Amino acid sequence: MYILEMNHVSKSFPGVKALDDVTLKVRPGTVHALMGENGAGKSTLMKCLFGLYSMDEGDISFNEQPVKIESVKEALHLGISMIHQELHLIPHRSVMENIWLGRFPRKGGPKSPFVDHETMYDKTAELLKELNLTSIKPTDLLKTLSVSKAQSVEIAKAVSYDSKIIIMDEPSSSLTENEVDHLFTIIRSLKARGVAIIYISHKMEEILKISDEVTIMRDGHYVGTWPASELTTAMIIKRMVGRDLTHRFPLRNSNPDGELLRIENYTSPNPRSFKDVSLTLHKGEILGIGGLVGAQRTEVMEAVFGLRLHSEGKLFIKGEEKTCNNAYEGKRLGMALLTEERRATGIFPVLSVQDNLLIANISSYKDKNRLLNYAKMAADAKKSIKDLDIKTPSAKTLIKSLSGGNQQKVLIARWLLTTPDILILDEPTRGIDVGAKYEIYVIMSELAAQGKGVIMISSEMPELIGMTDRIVVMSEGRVAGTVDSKTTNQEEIMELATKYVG
Amino acid sequence: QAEKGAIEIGSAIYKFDDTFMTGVKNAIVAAAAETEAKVDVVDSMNIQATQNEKVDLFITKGVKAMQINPVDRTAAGVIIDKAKKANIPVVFFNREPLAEDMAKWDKIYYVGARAEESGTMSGQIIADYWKANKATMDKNNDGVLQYVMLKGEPGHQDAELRTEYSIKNLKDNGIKVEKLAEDTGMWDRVKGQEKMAAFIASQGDKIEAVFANNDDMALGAIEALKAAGYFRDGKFMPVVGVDATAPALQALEEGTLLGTVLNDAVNQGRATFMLSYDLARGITPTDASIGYTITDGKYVWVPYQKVTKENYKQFK
Amino acid sequence: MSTNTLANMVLGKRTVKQFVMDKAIFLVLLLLVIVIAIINPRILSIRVVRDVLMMSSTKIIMALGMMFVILTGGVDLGGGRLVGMAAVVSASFLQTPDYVRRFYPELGQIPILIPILLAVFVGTLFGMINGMIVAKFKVPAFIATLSSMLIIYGVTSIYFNMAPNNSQPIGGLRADFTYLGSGSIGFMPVIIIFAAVVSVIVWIVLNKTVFGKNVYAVGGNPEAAAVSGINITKTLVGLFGVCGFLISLSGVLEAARTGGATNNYGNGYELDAIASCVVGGVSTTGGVGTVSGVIAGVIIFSFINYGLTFIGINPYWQNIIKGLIIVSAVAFDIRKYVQKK
Amino acid sequence: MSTNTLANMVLGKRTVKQFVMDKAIFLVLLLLVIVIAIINPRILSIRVVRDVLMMSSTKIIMALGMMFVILTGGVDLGGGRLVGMAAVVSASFLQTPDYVRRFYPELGQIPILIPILLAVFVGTLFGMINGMIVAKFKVPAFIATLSSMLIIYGVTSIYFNMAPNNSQPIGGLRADFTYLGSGSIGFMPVIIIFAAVVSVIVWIVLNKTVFGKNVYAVGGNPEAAAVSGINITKTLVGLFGVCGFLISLSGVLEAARTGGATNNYGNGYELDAIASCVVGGVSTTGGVGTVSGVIAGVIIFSFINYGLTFIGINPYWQNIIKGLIIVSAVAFDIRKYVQKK
Ligand SMILES: Nc1ncnc2c1ncn2[C@@H]1O[C@H](COP(=O)(O)OP(=O)(O)OP(=O)(O)O)[C@@H](O)[C@H]1O
Ligand SMILES: Nc1ncnc2c1ncn2[C@@H]1O[C@H](COP(=O)(O)OP(=O)(O)OP(=O)(O)O)[C@@H](O)[C@H]1O
Ligand SMILES: [Mg+2]
Ligand SMILES: [Mg+2]
Repeated sequence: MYILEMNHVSKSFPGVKALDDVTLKVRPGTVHALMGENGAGKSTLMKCLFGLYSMDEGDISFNEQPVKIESVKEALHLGISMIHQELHLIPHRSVMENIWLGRFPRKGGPKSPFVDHETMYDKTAELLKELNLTSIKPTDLLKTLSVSKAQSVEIAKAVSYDSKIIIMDEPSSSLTENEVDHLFTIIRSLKARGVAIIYISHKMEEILKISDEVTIMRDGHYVGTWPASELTTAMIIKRMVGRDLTHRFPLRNSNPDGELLRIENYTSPNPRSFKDVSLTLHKGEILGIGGLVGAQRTEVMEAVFGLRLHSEGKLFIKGEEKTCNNAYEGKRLGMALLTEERRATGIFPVLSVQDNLLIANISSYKDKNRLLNYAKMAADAKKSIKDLDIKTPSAKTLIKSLSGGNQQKVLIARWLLTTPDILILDEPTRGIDVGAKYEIYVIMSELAAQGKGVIMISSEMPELIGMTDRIVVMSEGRVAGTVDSKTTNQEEIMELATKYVG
Repeated sequence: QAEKGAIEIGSAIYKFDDTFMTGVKNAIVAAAAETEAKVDVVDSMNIQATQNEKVDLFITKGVKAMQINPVDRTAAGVIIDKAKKANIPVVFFNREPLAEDMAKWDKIYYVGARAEESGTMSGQIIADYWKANKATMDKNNDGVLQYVMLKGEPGHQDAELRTEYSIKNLKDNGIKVEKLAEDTGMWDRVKGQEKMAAFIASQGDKIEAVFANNDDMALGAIEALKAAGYFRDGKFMPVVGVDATAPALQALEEGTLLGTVLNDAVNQGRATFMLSYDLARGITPTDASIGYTITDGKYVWVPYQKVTKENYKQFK
Repeated sequence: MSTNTLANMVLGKRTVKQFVMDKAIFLVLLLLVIVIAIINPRILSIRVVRDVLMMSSTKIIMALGMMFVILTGGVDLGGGRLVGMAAVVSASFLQTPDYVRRFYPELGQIPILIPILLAVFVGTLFGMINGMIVAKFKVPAFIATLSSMLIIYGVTSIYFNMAPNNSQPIGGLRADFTYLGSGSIGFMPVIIIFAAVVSVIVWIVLNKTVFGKNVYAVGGNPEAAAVSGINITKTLVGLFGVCGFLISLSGVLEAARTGGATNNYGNGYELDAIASCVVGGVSTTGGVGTVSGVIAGVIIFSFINYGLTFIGINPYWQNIIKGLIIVSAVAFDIRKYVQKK
Repeated sequence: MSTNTLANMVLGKRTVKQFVMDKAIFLVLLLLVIVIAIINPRILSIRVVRDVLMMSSTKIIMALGMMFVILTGGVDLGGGRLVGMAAVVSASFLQTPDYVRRFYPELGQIPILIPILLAVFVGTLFGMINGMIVAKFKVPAFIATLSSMLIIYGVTSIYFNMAPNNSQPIGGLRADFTYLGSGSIGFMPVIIIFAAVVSVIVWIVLNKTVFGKNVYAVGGNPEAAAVSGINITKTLVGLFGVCGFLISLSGVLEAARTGGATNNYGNGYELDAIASCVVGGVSTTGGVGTVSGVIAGVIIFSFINYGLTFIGINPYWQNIIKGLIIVSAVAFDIRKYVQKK
């Protein structure tokens, strides 16, 4: 008995066959994980189900009835809702308006043109309370929320539809472990109500923890479906990637030595933000920054790179005091920063993959005659695409048509091309598949081995502990402590992270 | 009579948005309808470059004569050069090219009115009224005529000349004048109304006469004056315009507009057509062949006419 | 202060402090009044307030219409020409029977509402067609409305040039019609009442109805609106229709106010309307804008025009000063959006 | 990788359909030519080609300037007035010594390059100031350039109204100057050569220089550009400067071409330039646009204007037909950008 069956689904985009004869069968009241590398076609399959894309071939049956889903409205009407991989919210409107968009409660009957604000407020407050998201107020404007809170709003919205199937396309990528746990509580209660969840994630631990069945896809093809209980991480990876991945983290023997970057007493002019932050990065070191969401890790690093103001504090590069007021100066000082929000501050959607790759480094392609050397540019782009295994029809393809994870790879490659001494990565593996994650880890270790320094902000504890030499743990905008990665454990980090909370 | 369209004449109006020029255009088309000539009327959209392009097109198309209403009168020289090279005669109308350009070739004619004259006449209407009603019109009894001026588009030839010559005429009549305010209404009724409202608010009862470079602005000013209580209970303000449009004649009848000046669209259009029709057929125009007097071998002057309460009925 | 009363009318029971913080644009207006009053104190009269409000009234109606389109990140370039069309259409049916050059010489005395509804209906229709083209064919609003600008002007001109009118300005409008534009109820001009009523209705539509919220959603993030099951086509057709409705209504009132109409009426108004919206804080990237802001924007423009003429500045200098005021007003106002990180 | 091979298979041989999709705008042009040629075959002459190219040439230069600003999601409303300023400034210094009403009666024969450089320098400066205001004060380009439109017009008018000129049209331009606008080298008009050279240079700047790449980046996502270490202020000032440069160059050529200048030159050109860009596929949301598209856009506009007059369509109807052609051309062309569902 399946609530949903998708059979023989195929879908092409210009230059790509995104789905080729894919099958997905989901039982009610279960969590069905959908797995695959970046660009395997997971999001595309879900968009076909949600009425955003029309399938070239294939059929869908819902509740054992064949259905045609041609628009979002039809999908929602059938009882399918979706949390999208990228945030789809309206920045200048309130939380409640965002949640009830398209189905506002109305004053005096469903045909009335007037919105019932009181009911909407009450229903939102109730919903947020039920989901334990009380730090979000129904009247907050979306643009004032942090990414993780916005993600929570998306989750609340999807849940509020009372659907029979909820598609969750990487819902946890911008959540911290606490929030992920909280999400799982929500999922379990939904399951208990008979709701089916299609869950997409690149985090193996999550998959094995939450899912009942797993469907694996590779390069647009269907690989198979298995009960989660019969799978191990290694098996999933093998079926996803098509080869074994023996280590999660590359082996590295690090011997940090010599100071590369030091900040002293960085304090934000905004009183709610970071205070009195000092830290040091050494040559050949990978430094982790840990903490809960809202710990202002992002803010501190953006301030270091010159994207944000700091009212106090000193910056030293290789022992010399410097100032850095914008990204251009940051780049000149040998720094690079991969930002946390891929869509807002990362990609240039309407430009090609090549332009996206080379933009931060564009000045270095100047010839003697000051014109750009296209051959060199094309060669570098090609090399980056190959090195990071970016799935794209060509270097000329617009980046907006790449899958989310592949966009992220382009951004990482962009900063690598600037050959920085100090590479700051803010959630670098967000939305990236296991194989590619390993590649990124390898790159980080290689950079460290060359005597460069890497700072990594991550909400994934294992990666933080596994990849770094030391971890600076932040709590409520302050440094709570620094731990040695070889000797620390998750409990110690959590304790520090909550040091100033409350 | 030959087949319709056998003789093609190109006609470029400076812009279609202009009420008066539309009248001229209609007169040209009406005159052409009686002959076998076909007139291609085009809109230069108040852009000299566009007009030049239309001229290139006419030449490429091989028209037999052109009627050009220049956007910018100094640019006629370039058009004459083009026409001469292609040996296509040109009748300019309504805006007079410079004399030295007119002298460049013998197949160049001009039909128009002297813009100065319209200024002089509107000045004269006010001067006459002042002389007859000085006691009531000179509200502050200082013997000086305080006036406000609503100009057309700044830099526009008609706007500059009408403004200059209307006041000059008052002075020539020995009347002392004082300008209280001057602003541009851009030929536009709405703007005329808004500017006049501001004048009334800032000058109050000091204003003794209103000059407008055209009727649309004059009528706008009258609306503003009405809103301020004029034209009721014996409160009057002399307002003059130019063009003698239908609504202006109506205002004359109602007694709100003191006078206007007729710019004779019908005769300008007819004379323009008759000249170009002869030229297109290779005939050298004469007074007899076109029915208008040709001065200095290339000018046809169509006079303006003063229109006031006394004579407006004949223009309806 | 009259500006404050107006602001309070629009803003409801907000405190003065919040008002000062949020609405820098009103401060700019106040500053302007003060500067001009120093030069000529007679500007501080109730009559000037009435004049400025009167000249703002049709523009407010038009700018509010324009706002709907700008909220979706587009502009309506055809707006100005639509004003002309509505003015000509309504005026052509509403001339006094004894006027000599009537557009329809044989036409009897028809109820005033019929031509007005006709004009407004045609305007709404043109708006909806624009919305359709934008929604269905994905043509940018800029191009769709540029095309309708040309088409509307062409159609109006052909109509205006019909015999026996032959492109003569339409005059001799009926008194019951011009009353809408220049009559008063007591000291209060009818046209200001019109503008106020329209503003209140637009405020309600934008803030209290599903349609209004959908407009903000489609403007703020069309993708988000689409994945929430909002009917984008319906919303776009609707909002362009509202835009056409309001703009043609302002055209009808423009004819009533000036007592005449030509095919050239409204030429260039769209630019003023867009500029007023932007000065009033409507973002050209969509999704942001308020009724009170738009009203403030329009009044600022009207007041600049009025005030500079009032103190007798040479028209050339007026342009320069106007340019400087606009850019500094917006630079000053925009600071609230440009939050320092 | 199998996706890559797949991709290659599909992309290797471009189908006719794809070609039609990509080059839709050129097809529209072709279709237009065919339709008009059926009505009047004489349009198929080399002379017509030359006429259309000549009338396109200054417009291409201007539209290419405008393109830089549109690439960042803005518009330059002051463009038209800048044409007027450049025309007046250059013409005022380049009159023949024996002309009766000279702007500078005492002025000797100065080298032709000096006034041209002066005009273009002033234009570039105005552009850079716009860029500065947009970058530093975050004023939307729409408002910054609306202000400069007013200011430039005011300044030009004051200059134009100086004694002894007193707002008289400037005429009697020197032959070496008008040669730039109406001379030919053999059969090839000088001004077409100008436009071609400028197009090639702009193409190089946009595609082969760091500056050009930065323009696209700032237009494509300003925040991402800032994070990537692009100097946004420098880029904006630069690109607005280029825009001012090209637009004022087109103004100089406009004076040379018509043999005269008034303060009213160029009025409304900005709209045509923007429209040509958009018809040529430059996206008003920024980041997308090519030189060849803009050229095609301008030529389409010129050809519509030329062709409709050529076959003798009544100007009112021309507006309507023009509107219909533009909207359908864009609707047809846009399909390639509309993402497959
Ligand atoms: N709108 C589109 N236009 C063109 N190609 C597309 C489009 N959407 C997706 N693709 C292509 O389809 C393929 C599958 O993409 P999809 O987004 O479904 O991958 P995914 O499995 O969700 O990957 P990720 O884990 O990175 O999110 C990719 O090669 C992508 O480039
Ligand atoms: N523009 C803003 N306006 C108001 N509050 C904001 C704004 N941006 C961030 N905040 C608040 O600042 C806090 C810090 O959020 P942020 O996500 O940057 O923390 P972080 O620890 O750096 O997160 P992450 O681990 O995801 O990088 C959040 O609680 C958020 O609500
Ligand atoms: Mg995906
Ligand atoms: Mg007196």
